[in-house]
Amino acid sequence: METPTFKLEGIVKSKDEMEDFEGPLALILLLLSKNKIEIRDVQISVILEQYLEYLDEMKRMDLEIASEFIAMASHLTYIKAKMLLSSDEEPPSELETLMSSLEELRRRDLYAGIKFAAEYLRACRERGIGYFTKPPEPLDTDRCYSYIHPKEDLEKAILAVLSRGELEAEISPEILTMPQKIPYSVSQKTEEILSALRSRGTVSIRRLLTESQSRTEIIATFVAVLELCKMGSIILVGSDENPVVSATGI
Amino acid sequence: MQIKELEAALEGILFAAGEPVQINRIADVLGQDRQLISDAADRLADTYAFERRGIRLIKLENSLQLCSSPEFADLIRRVLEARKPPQLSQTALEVLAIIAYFQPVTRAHVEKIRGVDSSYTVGSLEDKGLIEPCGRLKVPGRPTVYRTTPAFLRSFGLKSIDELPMLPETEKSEGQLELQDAISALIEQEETQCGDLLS
Amino acid sequence: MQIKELEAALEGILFAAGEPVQINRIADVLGQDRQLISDAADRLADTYAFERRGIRLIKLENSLQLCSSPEFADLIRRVLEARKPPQLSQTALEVLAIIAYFQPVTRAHVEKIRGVDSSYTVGSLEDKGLIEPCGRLKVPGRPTVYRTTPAFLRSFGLKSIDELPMLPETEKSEGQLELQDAISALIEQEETQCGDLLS
Repeated sequence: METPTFKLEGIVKSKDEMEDFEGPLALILLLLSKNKIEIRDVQISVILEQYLEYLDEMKRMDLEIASEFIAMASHLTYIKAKMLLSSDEEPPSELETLMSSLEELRRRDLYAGIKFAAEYLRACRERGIGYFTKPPEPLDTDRCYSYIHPKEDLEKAILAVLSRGELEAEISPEILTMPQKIPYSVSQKTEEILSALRSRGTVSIRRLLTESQSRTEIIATFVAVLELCKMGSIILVGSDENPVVSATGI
Repeated sequence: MQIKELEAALEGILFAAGEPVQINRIADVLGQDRQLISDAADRLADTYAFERRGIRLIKLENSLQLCSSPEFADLIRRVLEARKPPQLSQTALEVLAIIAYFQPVTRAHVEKIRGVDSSYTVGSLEDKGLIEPCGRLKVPGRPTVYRTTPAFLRSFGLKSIDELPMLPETEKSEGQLELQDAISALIEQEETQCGDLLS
Repeated sequence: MQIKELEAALEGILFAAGEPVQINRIADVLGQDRQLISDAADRLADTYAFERRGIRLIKLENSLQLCSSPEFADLIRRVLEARKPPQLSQTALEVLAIIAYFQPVTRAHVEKIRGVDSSYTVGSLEDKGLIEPCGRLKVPGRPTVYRTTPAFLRSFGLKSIDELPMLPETEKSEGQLELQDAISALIEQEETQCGDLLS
């Protein structure tokens, strides 16, 4: 069935949905029953020809395919016949009317019950939403990840992120890569200077400053040097042009 | 195995599993009676709740699972950088209710009760892990049938599907009874007429 | 927060994480002193060990982790033999997807897109060998940029990053997102309305 003559676009939503159907007849039947296509748009003769060709191609008549086909074709013929005959619009009998309204009433009552149950579930959800489960413990100590995901999981995840619609209006690469504020604490710098001294012995102040990446960091470095001098943890040596800090051994 | 040790083993097993574990499976491995395991689980669950601990033991049909206590949900969410799951829509709750009550059930059945196409919602509930396909009906078209998952029970705080309230008995509602009577009367009348004609 | 409640919160957090969690992180979220958390962890660890429970609390440098008690290792293995390896959480999957699609990226980028702090998750993905640092950006602060690893490709059955499922055009993200939301909303609305009309 490479070239069906009926149009399915916009009726079938996804490829997955198509997979529920084996062959075009089952699909047509379903669409007809949902009133999504009109029976008069379906040319039975064309479908039959195509389907027979398809069966021929299979050379050997598979009994299961054939019986299913016959079941579907007969149903389709029934629907089409009913449509052709009903042009004379014989009014439904009183019994038929009563039966169908009973069925509709049953459906409506059932649906009302379901709506009530949905409310109940909503309340349950409030309770259950707080439970967190934990991932299973890995069997071995190797922490490398070994679960095999279908790659669609990634697509789903990124769509979940994107569809939350909480993205800021514009994300320019600059904003993304440039941290807005870099807080350098003096105590952090003090530690860094001391550890530099531990590994290198002496360090020139020029070097400490040029290693700093921003104005705030330079200021923090400078204050840290002053603090350390005051505490007696370091001493300044070297020339005025090139002062060098050296650890006092504390 | 002593009672205390049994509870500890149960705790260790459920902790390591993370996921729901069948009571039968635990009973087999521990070489103990199923009822004994079930009782130990009940005691453990009571202890957690009574001592207001950070974890809870929940029963899901025939399985057991450890989870965190709901009181700490917000804190945990903040530590784990997780987002609060979005509220389920009215549509989603209705479809979920139909599947929960009538499982295993096809999408067509759901649509018949709701009277509208529900494929989008069924798909999204499946994505959320609240329902799962469990085979296909042996009728032309071989439609998929769905059921609810253990994650559904857990995220609605239910122990079992039986905890859902009974659907109201509509068979004997006034409207339905009236219609049924009318139909019976009509059938009788027709039969009598046929009988008259034949006799 | 009372001492008992603090211990319970700690238990809940460590349980849900399953992985090591930094003490600092917990202290920040609970708004408590680091030492207080550390002490609570010690008490909790003692309780577990003293009562010969099925779980243990271990301290690793600056982190805490719950794990199952080693005495039950054999039982646990037997119960869980046939199970699958653990799976990534939704949060982890989201962060991983962002890194996979936009690599190389900084943590700041990930956080910008998700709108929540994600440092813990980035760290745990790195621990699992799914992402790796690949240099630093030449901007102030020199933030680390991350990319996915060969182990990532293996876990998702990809031969190369080019095989990632195509994203709907991200260029016009804003408009597109609005549109996507509108469409989803419309579909739900239609389903609901149709339902209302019929009922």
